[in-house]
Amino acid sequence: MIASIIVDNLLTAPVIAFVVAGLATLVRADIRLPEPLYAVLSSYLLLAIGIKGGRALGLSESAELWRPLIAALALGIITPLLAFALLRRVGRLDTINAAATAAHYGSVSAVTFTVALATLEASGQSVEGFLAGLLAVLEVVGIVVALALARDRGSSDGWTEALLEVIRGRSITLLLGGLVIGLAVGDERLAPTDPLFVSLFTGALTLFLVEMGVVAAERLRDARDAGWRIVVLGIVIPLANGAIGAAAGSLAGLSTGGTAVLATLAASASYIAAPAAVRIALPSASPGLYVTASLGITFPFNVILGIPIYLAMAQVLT
Amino acid sequence: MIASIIVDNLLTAPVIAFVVAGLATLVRADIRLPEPLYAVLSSYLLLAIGIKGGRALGLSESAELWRPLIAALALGIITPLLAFALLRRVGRLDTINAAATAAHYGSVSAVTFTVALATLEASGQSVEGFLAGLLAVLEVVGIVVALALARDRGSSDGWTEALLEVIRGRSITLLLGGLVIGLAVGDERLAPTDPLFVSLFTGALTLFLVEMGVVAAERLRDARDAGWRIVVLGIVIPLANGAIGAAAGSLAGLSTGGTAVLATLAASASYIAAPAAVRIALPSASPGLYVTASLGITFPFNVILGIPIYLAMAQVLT
Amino acid sequence: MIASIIVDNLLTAPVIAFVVAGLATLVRADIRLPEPLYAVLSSYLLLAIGIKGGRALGLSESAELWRPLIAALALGIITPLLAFALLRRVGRLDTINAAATAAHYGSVSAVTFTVALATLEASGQSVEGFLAGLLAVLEVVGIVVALALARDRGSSDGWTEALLEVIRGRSITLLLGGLVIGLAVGDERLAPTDPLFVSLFTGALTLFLVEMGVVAAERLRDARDAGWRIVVLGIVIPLANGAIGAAAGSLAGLSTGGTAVLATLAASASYIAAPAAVRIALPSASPGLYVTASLGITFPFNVILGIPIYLAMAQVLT
Amino acid sequence: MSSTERQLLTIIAEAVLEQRLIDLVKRLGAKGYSIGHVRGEGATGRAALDFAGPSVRLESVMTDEVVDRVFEALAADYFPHFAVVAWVVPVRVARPERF
Amino acid sequence: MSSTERQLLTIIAEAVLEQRLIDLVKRLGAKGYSIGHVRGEGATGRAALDFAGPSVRLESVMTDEVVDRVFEALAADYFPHFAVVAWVVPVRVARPERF
Amino acid sequence: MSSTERQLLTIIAEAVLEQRLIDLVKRLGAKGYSIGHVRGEGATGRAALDFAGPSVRLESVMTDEVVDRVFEALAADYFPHFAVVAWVVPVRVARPERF
Ligand SMILES: Nc1ncnc2c1ncn2[C@@H]1O[C@H](COP(=O)(O)O)[C@@H](O)[C@H]1O
Ligand SMILES: Nc1ncnc2c1ncn2[C@@H]1O[C@H](COP(=O)(O)O)[C@@H](O)[C@H]1O
Ligand SMILES: Nc1ncnc2c1ncn2[C@@H]1O[C@H](COP(=O)(O)O)[C@@H](O)[C@H]1O
Ligand code: NA
Ligand code: NA
Ligand code: NA
Repeated sequence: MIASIIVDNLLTAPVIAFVVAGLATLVRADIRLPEPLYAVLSSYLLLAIGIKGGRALGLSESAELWRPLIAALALGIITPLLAFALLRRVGRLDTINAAATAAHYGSVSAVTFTVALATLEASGQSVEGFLAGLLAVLEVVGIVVALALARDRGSSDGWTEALLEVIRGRSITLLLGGLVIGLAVGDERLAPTDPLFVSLFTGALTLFLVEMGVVAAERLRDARDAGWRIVVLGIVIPLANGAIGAAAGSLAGLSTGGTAVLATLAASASYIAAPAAVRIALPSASPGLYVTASLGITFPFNVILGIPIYLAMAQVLT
Repeated sequence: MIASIIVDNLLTAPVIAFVVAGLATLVRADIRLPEPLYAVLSSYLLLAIGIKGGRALGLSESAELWRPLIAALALGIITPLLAFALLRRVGRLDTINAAATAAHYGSVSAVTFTVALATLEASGQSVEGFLAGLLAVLEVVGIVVALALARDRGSSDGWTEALLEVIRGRSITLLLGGLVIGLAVGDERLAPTDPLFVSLFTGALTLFLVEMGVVAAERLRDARDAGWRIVVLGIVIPLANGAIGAAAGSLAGLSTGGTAVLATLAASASYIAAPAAVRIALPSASPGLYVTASLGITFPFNVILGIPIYLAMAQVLT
Repeated sequence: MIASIIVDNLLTAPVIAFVVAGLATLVRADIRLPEPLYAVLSSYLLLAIGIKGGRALGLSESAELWRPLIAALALGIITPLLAFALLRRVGRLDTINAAATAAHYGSVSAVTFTVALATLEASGQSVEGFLAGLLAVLEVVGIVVALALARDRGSSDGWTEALLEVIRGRSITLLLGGLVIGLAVGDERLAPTDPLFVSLFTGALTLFLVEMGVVAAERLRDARDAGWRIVVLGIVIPLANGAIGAAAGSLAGLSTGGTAVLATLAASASYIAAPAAVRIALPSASPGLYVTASLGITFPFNVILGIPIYLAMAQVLT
Repeated sequence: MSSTERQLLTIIAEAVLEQRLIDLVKRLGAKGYSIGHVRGEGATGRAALDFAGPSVRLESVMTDEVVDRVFEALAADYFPHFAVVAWVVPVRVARPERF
Repeated sequence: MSSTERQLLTIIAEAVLEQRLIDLVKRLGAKGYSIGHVRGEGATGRAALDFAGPSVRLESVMTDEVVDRVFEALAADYFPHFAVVAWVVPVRVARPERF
Repeated sequence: MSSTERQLLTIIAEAVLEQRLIDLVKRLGAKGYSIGHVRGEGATGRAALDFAGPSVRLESVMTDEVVDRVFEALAADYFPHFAVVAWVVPVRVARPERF
């Protein structure tokens, strides 16, 4: 069963685009898209996810929202702690580097989330709309918890600064801005914007994953310097966090699709918000470590193999 | 009645996007879109408006065009003069600054025009296609008239230079280029480009207004330095010019929608072409004054409240 | 008959956009699109052509492919040699400059190819999907052959470097990347990306040709310095190569549409890959000569008049 | 390398002046220039100026006479009303005839 | 032109420091600055840093005292952990009171 | 700050040379470099060059020996056929071992 889900996921346009661009980069061919496109597409994706979420939120009963919200908060606490423990014990990292890397696994990757949505859509699974809201919650909480670990151990200065950076940063703001727009305008009046925010979504994601393939492949090259322990943890941590996320999703009463997406969120590692916050709060931690782990190992693992695995977990648990 | 029109206007995606982005900026959250998008979207909007206008022009009788054209020319003369008088008397500005600011109110804002089109479309009102052509006329005439005021009083050097800058500048050229393309290609053969220039239009406008919300909110912060007289005039001038525009539209025999759009054009203030021209022609005038007035006060006023008011005026007068 | 094909081609949105933007530039109006759009649109077009080609390839029998492939290879050898001979004899260029310019005529212009596809589509002609693959082959072979000419005569150093530059460069990589994506994902699963890669295609091409109109017009101004012989050859070479291409297409058993496109490819001159390769391999050759010829003369000629002529040739020969 | 000296003039100015400054340095004798874009703050205040896009950063290597002429022109026509700053550094160049 | 001397400080630093460096030079007395963007390599290695976008290139013309203060602050707070390089050149300016 | 001197080399060149110039300065001993982009005019004429995009502006702080080697290489391989200009300024740096 998993094999067929994996193939179904693999053969979607975004995932193939990612793989092709990654392979091209590994053989030193230049398939990079023009620089401005990266920033433009990532803003577009965040805003579109937000609008979609806000629109769905407007159609949901608020009573449905409590349990998933609590599940998300719990995941925001548990997943960075688990990652921290694994990085300390198995990864043999010092406190600072372990906390820095754990912040990435506690936080989330909006693009991984989006690929999961596209995969589920392609396989006809429906997903609770409010999950985009949980994405915003999880993005922040996991970073806060992990930085608190380092702070407890007395080594973070830029702490509040770093936090403000995340909360007021573009990725949260665009997502929440989109949520509010979607909620305020409402399903019906949003229709004239559908050609941009709905129809083009999968195509834009495909284009974005071309760029991500290049970036991830460049990071993968650095994996050797990071050591094999990091490579292994870059796969084990998402699997562990994904399983916890799937359990949390089914406990919170989410649908199979929703559970798979929550698992994916828990499993995913941030590579935008977390690095920026960590660079400020823990400047002595090594970016070569945490960016390589989240972007070079975990991101490709999740996009290619992880998502179908989390879907299989969700199918077992719901 | 106006209340319901205001709500109808407010709840469209572009206007809500503007409000949300503006509020986010006022609380110092960073919802700015990547820099290149601003220029790209504004070029797209101008070209798309032009093509739409040229296409409609191709389906119109040229006999219909004379009276609206004369109305536009009259507005291009009256509105900057009225603005100048108000800015001198009520605003207590010196000649140079009054003329500089009047140039902005004599000229037009293509984005405000576009929001009006989107609002009218959402409420099912049809609008004469050739209005995009009048936009081009009004953009230039109002600036010329206002600069002539300052020149008469002996204080403009870069006069011809400034004029050429407007006429050969991108905003006019893209608009006119679009008009010619629309006219030459014709309705039927344009169909393959509709997914870009028609379907995506409202979505692109929504995205653009996110950026405009940020920019306008930043300007609004400067309003304190500009003084309360400017703030008041930033609302009074568009209302006065809008009323004159509505009258001119109905005299010219435009439909209710067309009259509302002409009123919006008259009421709108330029914040791209006029500042550039004025900076050259009247370098001693203060940009802090005229950009704040047109972008920080009048633009948000028109987008949020003005357009529904001009529509109500048009409904009364036609 | 040709007259009516010319009018049909001329009145498509992309061609009119090209003409309007070119004329605007010649009268010194600034209709240039924002800089980032140029790179973004050209990447998009290459990827979209590739995906379209790969998708079609997935539906073709591989047996159909051999003869067209051989035809393309033959064209990649014959067309630069013919161009070289004409540039030496008629153009009176020295070996280096003749070889440098011949590399451009041996290679191809993806945009000219794309305009041909759009024109044929508008006139209801179908075209073999695998032609995008031949585009990639022709892009490289023609450059190699022409550089070999100069090398034989002992004056190219950066030869391998230049070649790697072409093969690993973005234009080839995006095209081939798209082909692989299209082939791997397959027709059905590509459907969710159609709003981006299919529906928007003609609109994006129109926008791109606005920019090309500006660039080509700027080059056309330099034509005086290049001399009348180059201007004449900028029209004669594509006509000759186009005729050979049409013959090759009909011999290879292509449809009328496919033959017209192969003729267009043979006739088209590279203005991205070839100049970059030639600048490295033959630094003493004059860019003022080869870029003017390919971009200032041949590109506009092909887009406005050439394509309908090659279509007429194809109709005669198939 | 030969150690011929020339002057490197750097001008930072609001966006609307781009073409005007290019024309100025060329007219007064500069044989070349390069233009980049920056954002910044100075006496004028940021907000009032960046509506027209990022500021221009023009640099041009020139002879002493040309640099003096350009500075005079800046002081006469641009310093009073526009947001412009400029500075000069002596640089060593090869091929001095090119500057 | 008058030949008053000032110091031109150029700082190149990883992207996350942009706002912090602006605040730093303003706080320590610079009356203006300009910011552009570059990509590069140095001791830190390229890959580990450019996730946050291109590096910042800040330049600011300032007095000798200000340049010394900024350098001290850089050495204390930024050189140890961040990818930052900086250099100083004396420049001639007009309107020295503006720097 | 310590007042150690190094040389700041600035090279402006047509776009196709970007990777080649990076390789050159690294090979000849520069420990770092930064790259930005500019548009300009010089002896070559603008139109013939900008098909490949904006020009490269490379700056690198290096020792006297390295700067001499780079200049020699430029003069031998690039000045004759390519659109390249370069200039050198002495700068003060902290942490001189980094340059
Ligand atoms: N001291 C300075 N150092 C570097 N750049 C400056 C300085 N002062 C001003 N600038 C730049 O010049 C522009 C105009 O300066 P101003 O006329 O002082 O507002 C600013 O926006 C900055 O980009
Ligand atoms: N010698 C140098 N010359 C010019 N720029 C440099 C030099 N060394 C480093 N840089 C720039 O400063 C950034 C950070 O340098 P580093 O801290 O040495 O990694 C690099 O990415 C380069 O952009
Ligand atoms: N005197 C100069 N000052 C500053 N930049 C220059 C100068 N001369 C040339 N350049 C730059 O170097 C590039 C190539 O110069 P050239 O080889 O003279 O055409 C030009 O496009 C300019 O960007
Ligand atoms: Na996570
Ligand atoms: Na107006
Ligand atoms: Na060809």
